[in-house]
Amino acid sequence: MDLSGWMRIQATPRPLLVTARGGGGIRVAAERVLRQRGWDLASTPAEADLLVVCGVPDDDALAAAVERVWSAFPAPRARASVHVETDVVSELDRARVRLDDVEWQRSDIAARTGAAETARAEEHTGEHDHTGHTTHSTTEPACGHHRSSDPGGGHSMGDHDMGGHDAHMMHGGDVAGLRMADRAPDRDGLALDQLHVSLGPVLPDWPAGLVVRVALQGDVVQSAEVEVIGEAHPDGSSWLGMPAAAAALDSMARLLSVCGWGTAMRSARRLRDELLTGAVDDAELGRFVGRLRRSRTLRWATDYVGRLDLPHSDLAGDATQRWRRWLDVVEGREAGHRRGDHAEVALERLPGLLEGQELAAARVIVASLDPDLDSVLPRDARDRVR
Amino acid sequence: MNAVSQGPTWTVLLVPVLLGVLALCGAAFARVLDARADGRGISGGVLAAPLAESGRLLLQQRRAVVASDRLLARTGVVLVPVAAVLAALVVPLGDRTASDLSIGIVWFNAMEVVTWAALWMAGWGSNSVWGLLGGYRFVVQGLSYELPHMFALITVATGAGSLRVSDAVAAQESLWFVVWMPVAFVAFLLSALALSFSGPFDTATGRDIVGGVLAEYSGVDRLLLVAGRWLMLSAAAAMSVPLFLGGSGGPLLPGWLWTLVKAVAVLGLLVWVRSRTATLRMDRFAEFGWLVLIPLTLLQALVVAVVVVGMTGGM
Amino acid sequence: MAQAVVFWVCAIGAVAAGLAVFRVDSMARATFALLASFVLAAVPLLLLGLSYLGILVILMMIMEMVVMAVFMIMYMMNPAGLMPMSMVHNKKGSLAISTGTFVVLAVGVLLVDWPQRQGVPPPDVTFALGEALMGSHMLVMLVIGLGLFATIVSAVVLSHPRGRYDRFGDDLRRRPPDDPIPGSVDARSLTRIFGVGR
Amino acid sequence: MTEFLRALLLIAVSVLLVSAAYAWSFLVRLAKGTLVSTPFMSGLEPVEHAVSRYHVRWYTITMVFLAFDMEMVFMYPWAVVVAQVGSKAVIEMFGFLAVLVAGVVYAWREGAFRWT
Repeated sequence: MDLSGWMRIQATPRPLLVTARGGGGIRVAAERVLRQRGWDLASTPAEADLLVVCGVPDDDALAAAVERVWSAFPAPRARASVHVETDVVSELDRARVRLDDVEWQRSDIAARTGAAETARAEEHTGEHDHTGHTTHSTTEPACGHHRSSDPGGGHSMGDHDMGGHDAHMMHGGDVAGLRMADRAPDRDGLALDQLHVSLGPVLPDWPAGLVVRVALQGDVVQSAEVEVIGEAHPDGSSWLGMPAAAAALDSMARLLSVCGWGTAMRSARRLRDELLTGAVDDAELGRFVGRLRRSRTLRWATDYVGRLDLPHSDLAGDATQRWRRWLDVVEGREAGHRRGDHAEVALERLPGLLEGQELAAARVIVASLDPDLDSVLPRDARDRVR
Repeated sequence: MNAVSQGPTWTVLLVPVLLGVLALCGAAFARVLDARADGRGISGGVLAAPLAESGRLLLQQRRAVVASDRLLARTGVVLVPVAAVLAALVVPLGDRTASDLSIGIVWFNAMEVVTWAALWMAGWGSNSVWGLLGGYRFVVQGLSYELPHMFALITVATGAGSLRVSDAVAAQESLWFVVWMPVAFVAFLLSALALSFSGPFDTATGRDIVGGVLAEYSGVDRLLLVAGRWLMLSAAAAMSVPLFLGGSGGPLLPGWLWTLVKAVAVLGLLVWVRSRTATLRMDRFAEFGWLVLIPLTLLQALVVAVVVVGMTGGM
Repeated sequence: MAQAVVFWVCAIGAVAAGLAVFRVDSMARATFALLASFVLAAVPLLLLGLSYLGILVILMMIMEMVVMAVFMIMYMMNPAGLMPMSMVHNKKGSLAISTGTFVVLAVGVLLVDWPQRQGVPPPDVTFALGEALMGSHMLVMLVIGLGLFATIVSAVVLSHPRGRYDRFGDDLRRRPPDDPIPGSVDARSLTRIFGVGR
Repeated sequence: MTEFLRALLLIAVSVLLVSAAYAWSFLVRLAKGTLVSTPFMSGLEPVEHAVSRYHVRWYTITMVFLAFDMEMVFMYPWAVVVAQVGSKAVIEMFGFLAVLVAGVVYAWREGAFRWT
C-alpha cells in the first residue's frame, strides 16, 4: 500500500456536526458514538474532513448553509446524513470508507477543480455582473438599527482626513466578490469599521436552528438580530424522552465547551450518555459536579454575564447562577430543566443581552440560556396563539 | 554537579529533535487526559494520536480565503514553530548546552515574543473574522502576561547575577531557585501557558470563535501552527528547568536524565492544569495581570535583590 | 569573512525592507516590513559584540511594531490594501527632505575626523552597561522614570474615553464602578472569585 | 558575532525542517492545489472582508505597556550588577518601579484596563 493511503488509514476522521431543528436526539447519539471512537469534533470546515448532518434540513436556508459549508471542506472529505438515531453507526462507517477511498477522493477533487474553472471562466465573461450581490444585501442587517446611544457618537479622531477617502473607496466596488467593511459610530466615540457576522446555523456548541446576526466593532457586539430557521418539531422534541438531569448535562457540556474547558466538556457528555443508559456512577457524578462548582476559572468566565431579572424563572440571574441551577438539576435537587416557555423568553431577551457585550461573553450568554428551539413555533404561529 | 559548558556544534541539531520528542510527549499526555474524560481506554492508539493527526494534516488539502494576505499568513504560520525551536536553543541538557549565549535569558524572551507577531500575522492574513479576533486576542494576552514573565526572568538573572543560563544553573548548586523564588516560578509557568496560547490562555484559538487563528487553516499550515504551540509549550517547560529547578542537579541519575525528567514533569503539570481550567477571558485577565501579577512579581524581585545584596555584603 | 557576509545581507535586507514599507499597499504589510527592517538593523549591533543591545532591540521592536500594527490598522484607511491606493503623500517635499538628510549624513560620514579607539572594550559589555546605569548615568534613568510616568498619565488622560467620574459617579462613591464590560480587580469581583461560593 | 553562529545554524535548520514538512505534504497529499474559499460564516454568505479598521478595545493598555516596558531596557543590566553595586542599586531601581506602579494604579482607577 502506498504511503498516502497508509497515513490516511492511521488517522482518525474529524467530523463537523450540523444539527437541524428536531435533530437533537440524533446529535446526542452521534456525539456518543464519536466520543467512544475518539473522533474529536471539528470547529470549522478547514479543520474537518467529515460532515455529519443530524436531522433533516427541511428548510432552504439550512440546506443552503450545509452545501456552502460542504464546499469549503478541503480534500479529502466525506459526508454523512443521519435521519434516524439508529442509523448513526452505519452512516458514519459508510462515510469513513468513502473518506479512505482514494479513487473516490481523486474524482471528487477533479470534479471540484473542474467546477471552479468553469465558474472562473463565467466570471470573466460577465465582469461586472456580481451574481451574488443581491443575496449579499438581503443578508445584511439593517444599518443603524440598534446603535447604542452614545453622546459623542460619530466623531472619530480621524474623521477629518479620512472622510474624503472613504467616499472614494465606496466607489471602488467589490474585491473578490465581497465588499470592504464600512465605518459606524461606537459607544467610545471612535467610528471604525463594523463587521457583520452571523452566529449559526452551522456553529459548534450552538442551539440548532438559531441564527444571530451581530454587528461587531472590534470584539464588541453592537447590535444583534435573532432569527430561527427550520421547521418546528414540537412533537419530536429531542428532550421529551430525556431525563432532566441528562438534558441539563447536555447544556452544561455546551457551556463548558464555549468556556474553553474541553476536558470537562468531554466528561459532561460521557456522564450524560451514562445517565441515558442508566449506567452512571453516582459518586463520579458527584465528584464532577463538585469540581465544576469549585472551579474559579469557570466562575471567572461566567460571573456577571447575561444578567436577567426574571424572578421564578429558570433563566433568572447571571450565567453563573444559571449553570449552578443546572447542576442542582443534575444532582436531583431541582426538578425541571428548561421549564415553561423557556425558549420563547430566551429568544425575546437575547438581543438586549448581547448588545454591548464582548463576543466571547456573548457566546457564554447564549450557551447559558441554551434555548431548545425544537419546540418553538414560528413567530407568526406564536402570535396567533397569543 | 558539573558546570554547564557548550557542547560540540552538532549538538545544535539535537535541539529540534529533542524538543519535538518532548512536544509529542506533551500532546500524547493531553490525549490521554482527553481519553480518560471520554471514558475510553488508554491504548497505543491514544498515545500515537498526535502522530496520526499530523499525518492526517499532511494529507489534507491546503486552503485559503479569497483575497487573504497569503504572504503575511505564510510568514506567521512558519514563524510559530521556528520561534519555538529557537527559544529552546539556550536550554542545557545535563552539563552540555547547544549554545551558551551570554544573554541567554534575554534570547529566550526575544524568541518567545516572536509569537506575538507570528500569531497576529496568521490571524490577519487569513482574512476571516475568527482569525482577526484570535490574532487581536493574542496581542492583548501578550500585553497582560509579558511583564510578569519578564520580571520572573529578571528575578532569576538577579539571583544568578548574570543573563547566562549556565550561570543561573551554577548559582543553584546549593539551593534551587524555585525554593526562594516561588512567585516568580508560578508566574513563569503561567506565562509558559500564555506564550504558547494553550490551556487557560487559549483565547486566540478559542472554541467560542471556532478556533480563532486556526479557523481557516487546513493541512500542513494548520499542522505547523498546532505543532508550534506544542513546541513552544515544551520549550518553556524545558527552560524552567535551568531557570528554577537546578538544571541537571539531582542524586543517582546522570545529569541529562535529570534535565529530561524535570522537563517532562513540568510539561505534565502544565498539560494537567490545561485540563482542569476554563479559558481566562482577556477582558478579565488583563486587569488581573496588571494589578495582581505585576506587583507580586515585583515584590518577588525585590526580595531576591535584597537577599542577593545581603549575601554579598554590599550593604 | 562570515561577518562581512552577514553585514551585507542584513544591510541590503534592511534597506530593501525599508523601501518595501512604501511600496506595499497594505498597512499590515507595511508595519511588518518596517519590523523586518529594524530586526535586520539590529544584527550589526550583534556584529559589534553588543549582544544584549542587539537582542534587546529585536525584542523591543517586535513588541512595539505589533502595537504599531494595532494603531496603523485602527486609524489608517484601507488597512489590508485591497483597494488600490498609494502609500506616498507629498512626493516632492518628502523627496527633498529625504535627499537632503541623506546628503548631510553621507557628507558627515566622509568628512568627520573619526576618533581612534582608546583602550579596550570591557570583557562583559552588559555588565559595564549596568554599572554605568547605576553609577554615572543614574540621572538619565531617573529622568526617564519620571518621563515614563508622565507618559502613562498623559496617555490615559488623552486616550481613555471614560474617566473616574464616569465610573464611580460625581462623588466617586459608586461601587462597583459602572463599566460597559466588568473587569476583575474590584472588591465585588475579587470576593466572588476568591471568596466562598454562594 | 561568533557567539551567534550557532543561533544562525539553528535558524537554517529549522527553516529546513519547515520546508521539509511542506515538501512531504506536497508529495503525499492528493489535492496539490490550494482550495480558495469564502471565509467561514457559520454557513451563511459572508457580507464583507474581515480585514478592516479593527476597533481595539484596549488601546490604553498598549500605551501603558509601552511606557512600562521601557524599564526592561534598564532592568536586565541592573540584574547583572545588583550584587556588586549593592543596596544603592536596589533602592534606585525599586524607586523607579514604584513611580511606574503609581502610574499603573492611576490608570486602573481611570478604568484603563477595562474594555471601552
